[in-house]
Amino acid sequence: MLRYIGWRLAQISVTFFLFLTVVFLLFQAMPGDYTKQFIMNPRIPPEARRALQERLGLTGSVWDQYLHYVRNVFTGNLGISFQYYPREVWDVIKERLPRTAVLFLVADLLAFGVGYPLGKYIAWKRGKLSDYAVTVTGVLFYTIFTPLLALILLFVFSNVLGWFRSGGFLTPSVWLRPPVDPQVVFLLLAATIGGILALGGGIFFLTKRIGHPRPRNWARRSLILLLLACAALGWYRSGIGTYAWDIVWHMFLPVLAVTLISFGGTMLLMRDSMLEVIREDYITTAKAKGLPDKVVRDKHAARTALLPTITNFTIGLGFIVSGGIVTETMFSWKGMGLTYLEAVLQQDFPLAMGCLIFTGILVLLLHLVVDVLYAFLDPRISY
Amino acid sequence: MPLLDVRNLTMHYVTKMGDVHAVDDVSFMIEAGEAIGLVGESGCGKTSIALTLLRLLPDNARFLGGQVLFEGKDLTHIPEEEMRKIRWRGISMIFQAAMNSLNPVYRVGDQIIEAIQNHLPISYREAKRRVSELFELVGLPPEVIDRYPHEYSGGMKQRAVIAMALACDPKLVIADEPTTALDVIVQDHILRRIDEVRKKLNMAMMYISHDIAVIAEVSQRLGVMYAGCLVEFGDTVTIFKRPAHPYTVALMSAFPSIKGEKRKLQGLPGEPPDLLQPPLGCRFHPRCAYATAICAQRAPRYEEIEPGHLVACWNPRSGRA
Amino acid sequence: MRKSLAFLVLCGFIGVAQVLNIGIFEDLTTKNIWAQIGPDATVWNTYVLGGQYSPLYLSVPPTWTWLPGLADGFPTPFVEENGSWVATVKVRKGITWSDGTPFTADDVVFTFNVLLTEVGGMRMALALGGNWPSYCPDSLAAVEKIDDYTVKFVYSAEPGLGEWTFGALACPIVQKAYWEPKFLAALETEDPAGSLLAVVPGDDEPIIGGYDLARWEPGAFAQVNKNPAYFATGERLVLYEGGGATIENPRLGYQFTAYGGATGSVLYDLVEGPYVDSIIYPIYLNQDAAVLALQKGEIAMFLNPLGLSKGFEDRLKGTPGVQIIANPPWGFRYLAFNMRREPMNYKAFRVAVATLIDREFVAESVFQGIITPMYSAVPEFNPFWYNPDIVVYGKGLSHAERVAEAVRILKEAGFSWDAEPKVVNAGTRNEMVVGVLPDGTEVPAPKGFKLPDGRYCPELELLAPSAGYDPLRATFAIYIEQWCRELAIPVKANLTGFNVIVNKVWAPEGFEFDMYILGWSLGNPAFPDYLYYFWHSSQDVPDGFNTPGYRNPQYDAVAEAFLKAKSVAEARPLVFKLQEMLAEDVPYVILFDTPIKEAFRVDEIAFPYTEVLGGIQFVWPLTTVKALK
Amino acid sequence: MMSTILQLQNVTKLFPVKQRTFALKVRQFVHAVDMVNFAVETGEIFGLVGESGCGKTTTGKLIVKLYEPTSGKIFLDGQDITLIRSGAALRRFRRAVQMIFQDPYESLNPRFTIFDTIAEPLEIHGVRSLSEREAQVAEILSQVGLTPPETFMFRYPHELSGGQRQRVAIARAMVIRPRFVVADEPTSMLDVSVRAGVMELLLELRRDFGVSYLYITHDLAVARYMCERLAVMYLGKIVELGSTEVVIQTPLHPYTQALLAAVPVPDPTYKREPPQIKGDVIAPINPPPQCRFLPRCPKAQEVCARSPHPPLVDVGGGHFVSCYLVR
Amino acid sequence: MIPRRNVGIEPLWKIRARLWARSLRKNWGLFWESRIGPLGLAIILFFVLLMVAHPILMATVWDPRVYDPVVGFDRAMVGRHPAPPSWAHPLGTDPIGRDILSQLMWSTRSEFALGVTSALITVVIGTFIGAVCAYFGGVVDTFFMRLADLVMLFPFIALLMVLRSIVTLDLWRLALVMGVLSGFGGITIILKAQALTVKVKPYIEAAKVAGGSAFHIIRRHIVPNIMPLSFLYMMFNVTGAVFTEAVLSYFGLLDIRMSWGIMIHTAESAGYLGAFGQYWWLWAPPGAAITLLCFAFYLVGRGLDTVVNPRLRKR
Repeated sequence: MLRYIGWRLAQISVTFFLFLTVVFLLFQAMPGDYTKQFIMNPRIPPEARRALQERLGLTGSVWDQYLHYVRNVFTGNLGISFQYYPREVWDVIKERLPRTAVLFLVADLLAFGVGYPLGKYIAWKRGKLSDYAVTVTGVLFYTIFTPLLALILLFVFSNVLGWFRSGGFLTPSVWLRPPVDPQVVFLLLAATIGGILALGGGIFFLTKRIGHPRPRNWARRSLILLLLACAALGWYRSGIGTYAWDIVWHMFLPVLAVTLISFGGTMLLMRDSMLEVIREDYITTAKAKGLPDKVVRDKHAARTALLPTITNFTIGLGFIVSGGIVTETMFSWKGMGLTYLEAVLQQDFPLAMGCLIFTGILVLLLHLVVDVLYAFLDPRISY
Repeated sequence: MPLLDVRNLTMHYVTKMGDVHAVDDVSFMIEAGEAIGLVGESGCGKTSIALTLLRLLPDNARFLGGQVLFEGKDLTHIPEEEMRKIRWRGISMIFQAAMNSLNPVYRVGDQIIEAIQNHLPISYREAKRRVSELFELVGLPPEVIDRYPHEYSGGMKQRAVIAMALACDPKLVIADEPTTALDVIVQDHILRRIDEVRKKLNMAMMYISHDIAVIAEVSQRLGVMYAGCLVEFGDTVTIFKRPAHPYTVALMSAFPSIKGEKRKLQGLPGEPPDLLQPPLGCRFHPRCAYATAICAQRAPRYEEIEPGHLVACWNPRSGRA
Repeated sequence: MRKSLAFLVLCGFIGVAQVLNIGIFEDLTTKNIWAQIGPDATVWNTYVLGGQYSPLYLSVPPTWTWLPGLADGFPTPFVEENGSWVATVKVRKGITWSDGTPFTADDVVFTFNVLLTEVGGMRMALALGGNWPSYCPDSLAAVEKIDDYTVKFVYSAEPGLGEWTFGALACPIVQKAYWEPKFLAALETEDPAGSLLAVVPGDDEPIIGGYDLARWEPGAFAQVNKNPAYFATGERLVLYEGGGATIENPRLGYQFTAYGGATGSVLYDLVEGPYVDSIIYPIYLNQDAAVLALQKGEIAMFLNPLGLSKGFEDRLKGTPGVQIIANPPWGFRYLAFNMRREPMNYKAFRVAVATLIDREFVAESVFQGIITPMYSAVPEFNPFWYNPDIVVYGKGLSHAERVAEAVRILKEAGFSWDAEPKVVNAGTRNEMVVGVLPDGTEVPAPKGFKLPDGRYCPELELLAPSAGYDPLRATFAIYIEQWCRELAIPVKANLTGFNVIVNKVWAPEGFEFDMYILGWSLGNPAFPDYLYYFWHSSQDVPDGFNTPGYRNPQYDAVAEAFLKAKSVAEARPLVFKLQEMLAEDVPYVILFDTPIKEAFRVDEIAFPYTEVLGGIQFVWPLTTVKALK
Repeated sequence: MMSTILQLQNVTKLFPVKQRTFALKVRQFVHAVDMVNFAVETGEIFGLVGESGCGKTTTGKLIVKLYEPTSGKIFLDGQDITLIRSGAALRRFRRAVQMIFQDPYESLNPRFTIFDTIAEPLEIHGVRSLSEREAQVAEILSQVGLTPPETFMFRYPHELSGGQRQRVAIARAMVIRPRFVVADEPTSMLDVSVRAGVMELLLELRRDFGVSYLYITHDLAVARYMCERLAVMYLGKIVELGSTEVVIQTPLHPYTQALLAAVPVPDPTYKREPPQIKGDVIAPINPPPQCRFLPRCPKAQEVCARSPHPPLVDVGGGHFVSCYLVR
Repeated sequence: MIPRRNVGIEPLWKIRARLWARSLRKNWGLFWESRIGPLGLAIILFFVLLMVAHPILMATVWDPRVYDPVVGFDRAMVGRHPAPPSWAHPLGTDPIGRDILSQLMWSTRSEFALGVTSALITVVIGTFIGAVCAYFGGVVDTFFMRLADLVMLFPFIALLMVLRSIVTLDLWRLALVMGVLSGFGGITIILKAQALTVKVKPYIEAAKVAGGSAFHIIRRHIVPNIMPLSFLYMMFNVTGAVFTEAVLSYFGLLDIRMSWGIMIHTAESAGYLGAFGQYWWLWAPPGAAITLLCFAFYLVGRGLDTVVNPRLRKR
């Protein structure tokens, strides 16, 4: 296993290196550079622009710039943002990433939580009216024009009902004198979600040893409720609960939008995967064993059909940059997607490259995660 | 009272092109502890009968008549919940493709334990002990209980599937082509093992196979199916010695053997009928060398030509007293 | 942190703090004054941070009158001293930084010394980039302290308005005590300018302006609190119709009168605040969200340099409590010809195209008044500089007349056609270039437009922003394409990305275009020095601003004289002359601009005046606005 | 007079075992076919018998050049076919040697009509005229018993039964009149009642076209029926070779004996003894040098463990056995 | 020997046409049974109708000066744009007085052109590379698979945002870029997997034994067998292309004169988008059109899926 991970990491480095090169060349091919924007101000003399170019590392041969860049990236230095000069790119990403990560993590988990059981259900009920209705609804949300959905949600929930603010990730009046940075709150939220997932998994595995299904399920449910209660209590007592709640409250609409858009993908994949599995002989065997329908569906069919869905889900997590552009713009959620969009529009190469490279690394690592996850979930696979 | 009494069972599959006459007016009986064989070519309805007995037919199957009396209870009419209890506890099955009848993501032992716990109120530990007994019975080392199916060889999987079928002490085990995909030496091992277990546990056994040589070796009584119909049923030795239906005769003469004289094989002319539009009268008549005018008009009655030897043919070859 | 605490204590004494919420669309990018004026010179930084520092002199909106800021009275006139030119400026006494230390000539001298320092073969001002070089022109040789409140500026040559009045004197002044150690540390590094820009000032950074940045929550909002030590608090500025102005600062005991003082009626009577304890600038990433927030009262207004689009205006019109103000723009969108290429090098061709362009039609019919047609290189809304008596080709003509006129001009210059355009049904609804004359003769579609030397005209590319970037310019480009094609002038509009246009127009090898449409916003309305940069022949070099390649020695001479002018009165006739020449020679066809429309909640915010060139965002830095809640 | 049409000399085929970790050299090989020697006479049906995974199909594919041997020579009419690479020689070879595959459901392209399938070799071998192709396809269809040809020519494989499909596959192999055919379990997937017909057809075609077969099967009964001579393979090695009746009546190798003992007999009165054999087949990955059958051999002696894999030795009358215990 | 005879009762092409028609009928039956497929097809047909009707209307009823989707405007209504639906303008006018219905219908053509072109390019590239990789394996395979990995690392929209500042992205170039990019991406992997399942079929070996060259086998056996799947992915690709175009246009990043995305962008940049009920005709028709067309192609794709993948069929 470790050997395999090592080998995969080596592969990943090669792919990443190629990716890096392509990204670099791509941005090199973009005409002009950041300093072109000063051409709009005639009182800035050309020498000043050249000085800036020099400072930003835009002079010198392409090859030198490339070597410099590669060396920097491999030493963990993504360079200095032009727009936020002289902030480091990594610093900007560090500031924006937790927002995006928490938003999309929650939304993707929710989408998975909705799509997985629905897919399971409609595959089992295939050909019935509910199958068609849910499928068509799922496809509709899946293909809906994202800005449109965002605007509808904003209009309904923010404008008509007035339940939520029309954008942003926090209420300035709440955050005038906060004891913590919002980044910290985002990180803590992410940690909470991660912790709940990890402990939930732990509970699942620990209770596996409980012999009979009924007490096992009871134990699982109550322990998970306890866990959630503890998490809620922890936040309540932490003293920064109001701040966290403000963020969560702002998250509602974007999370809803992303969930609606992406649950269909999981659902349809799950449905197809289920349909494939329920043709397998072991499903007939399970039925022949006299197992109740629900057990056959959940334990035998859905568990095996889960595997491709997991892959899709995990890899999908990597594309928060491109997926986030529309959502983040619509809901004024200044995260990675918007950062990238702005960076590209303003020709802030280091920042745009940083975002892309970050996505690249994330996707590559998630590929690895999927492989490792598979080794856990699918006993047929061992490395 | 026989353990299982199938009376005039008729079952069709509904498709867009029309009804597939998969099982047509089939009747036979199985006594407790007895091994019977069901032989026939692919698509003749053998497996459909097995699935009908367990009520595991796909959605488009239509049960059109007849009774399946298991210990006097008509399985075609009891509620699903009751049927669920009969599955595996009353009738269990060894599926055709053992490779695929184990769920790849669960340990083999757990899949058997699941079946046991589903029917018997015993603890996990006890159930596991039972599994190791079963493994010993079918000739599997106990250390493979906690392995996954993909770690088993083909023969081991087949044995595990057999162990699973025996897990709840069923009264009847249906073995659907239990050894088809296996090499002869493994096949020989497994058939011998099943037979031993059957005798030891006094279970009834229904073998389904296309290979009459295998059926000849393991079953006491034997039914021959052709195109959804049971054309001949009787004691194995009797049928081999005095086959009455022309199809049975043809089947036997089409089969090469390594024993005895090398003789010329007699292939059957033509192809098995399309069950969407089975021929009128006797379904075998288009390929039958002995067909007469009546064969094309009316289906022959299924009747006893000597004690315990039933045939559905207007012109049986032998045996009619 | 300390500052916010102080602010808190203050609020405790005077009761509930007055807070204004003003939306912005982009985040701050820095807190550092050097970066803010330098490479990070975004309008958003200026909105939020611009109130922290003050210059010696400034052009005060709404009249853009040039008046002292930190300075005491006007500077002395230049005198020649040993080959250099010297003037002195007095700074006001009694001004303190927010940390309580007095503001003196040392701070001024320090600020300029930083900019004058040679680093890596160039002046720090150039190395810092952005707007710094214009505050520290090449001719500025030295800045010296005479006494604590007097500064001497030494120039190598007698400076014009651009180098002096609107150059060095407009430079914001930083505090020596705070910045000197940081500056010296930066000098020790390999890249002193980079290091200086990289300094992240802490909360203890002393400021001198009205509002001090208290919190910056990246991506969410910024908050500025009022500076209790602001030197101009309570300062009364009266502007008179005759151009006169008086300043009276009771706190500093300072009085000043300029331009004839109190003559004529009072135009504006402004008393400096700040009246608001703090302003919160929430960041909205799209205008829709900001409009909704304004409608709901979440914010009192939002700042947007481009103003409201028509749709937002339409939507906000009916909202109770919201008032919409329209102000004339200070900029223009234009069509430029590449006069280095054929046939744009023919004046007749440019004039013909200009004649064909019916700005009024597009403005009034297509855009229904959301754009204002423009004709001169100086927008008419700046009456001081605008010359109303210039040639406007084709003005007031109907479409058919324009066609006829253009054909006439072209033919006169030797252009010809295979099939010449003729107008049929002129004056009726059905006037067109192709069709049947009343006498029954058929007029063929015009074709085969030829240059005076008889060659066919090559296809001409008209670069314009795509509808995605600016639907107005895109539409204009399509109309221009249509009008030209109607006369068989082979113009093809290429609607493309802004960057693509910029990179073709300012290609490294030179100017790689036929025609293009872009826009300029024009800087300080008090001093239109762009007239020099955009059309002076010295700028006709790669990376220069004279994109059309306009080379007119007469124009050059007048433009140079304009830059060297010592006063605006001296400069005015020169600017008039420049406009005339431009209108005559049409290197650019000035097309239009949009009025700046802004909305604010009348129940939350009160402005001392709302008529200001470029929009009420120039009621900056909001030290005169009041909060009503 | 009999002449040798095909001869295999020390033919070996190794397949590298897929390794996940990166290694510059592949170290593990499956010895699918290991130093195999046999010859097929003209007009003969030569059987190759063994359990799944013994290398019999690989041998067949080596003969038709679907695989290239790792070492050894294969002679067709005295010409070493392993040296043929391309061009006219390959074309000639392809015409001369054909193969019939096991699975009639998979060996026909589902998108091809019967005509397309059978005409494909004709097309490849340069029968350009459409009517000529039609005529030849019709002819071969009637020869394989699919009459009248018109009713079959434009059907798709899924519209035919298994037996008919296998006849089509045979027709495809035969339409270019090969001289040697490798038949890889052509009847194992067929129903009993049609199996005999297909076997008869193969025999008939041999008569009509004078073609020779290598008949690969796992079913000894079928081999007995079809072949004049047969070879028994175990884990890539031929362990016994001889005329069919001799091998079946008097098997000498312990593996052949076990194999024969395990074959069920269609006679309920006949009681077989259980075959004498231990354990399961293991894949021949880098096998030890001793006799391949050693781990399972009921009669193994000390000599077997000491010596390399025994050579294939003629024990008289063209009956070859590879066992130290049979001398 | 049976005497040779010509069995040509009918010319071959006729028989083939009949067979083709028959398989089409059968597949249509399966497609129809999926129920969602025909729904999608109906929507697509509706759009085709819109597309076809536009030039006819322009030539007959609609005055080009008023109804031109790009430069038309209605002089009779100056000052009232954007005007709500009326008899003259059934879907109203946009902020600069152009007819929405005309824009909608005119853009349909570009959406189809874009979607279908890009999908075709994708599928042709994907099919060819997939087949070649599967057949030859080895270096060729490794090269293209690594390339696919690399392409898939790029977030698609993000990549196009960069590309549009390198080249002018008009409709055809966008189609080309999208087609090529997705052609070298995931679809290659899917089609290669499918081609691999074909490659191991005995009929490929039979063709090899019969002497078929690599080219022959790829062309006659592998490509036809992966074509249905290619066709299926083409549908999904159309959805992707239309959606991507809409998003980029919405952000104002494309150099197209008119499209559904541009229509919404026009409403947005003019500031009408957020006022929902008030100016619905500006955003609802193009928004619904984008959604519906994407939805329709996706449904057709899923309907085809049940035809191509027997596993998804109803038993």
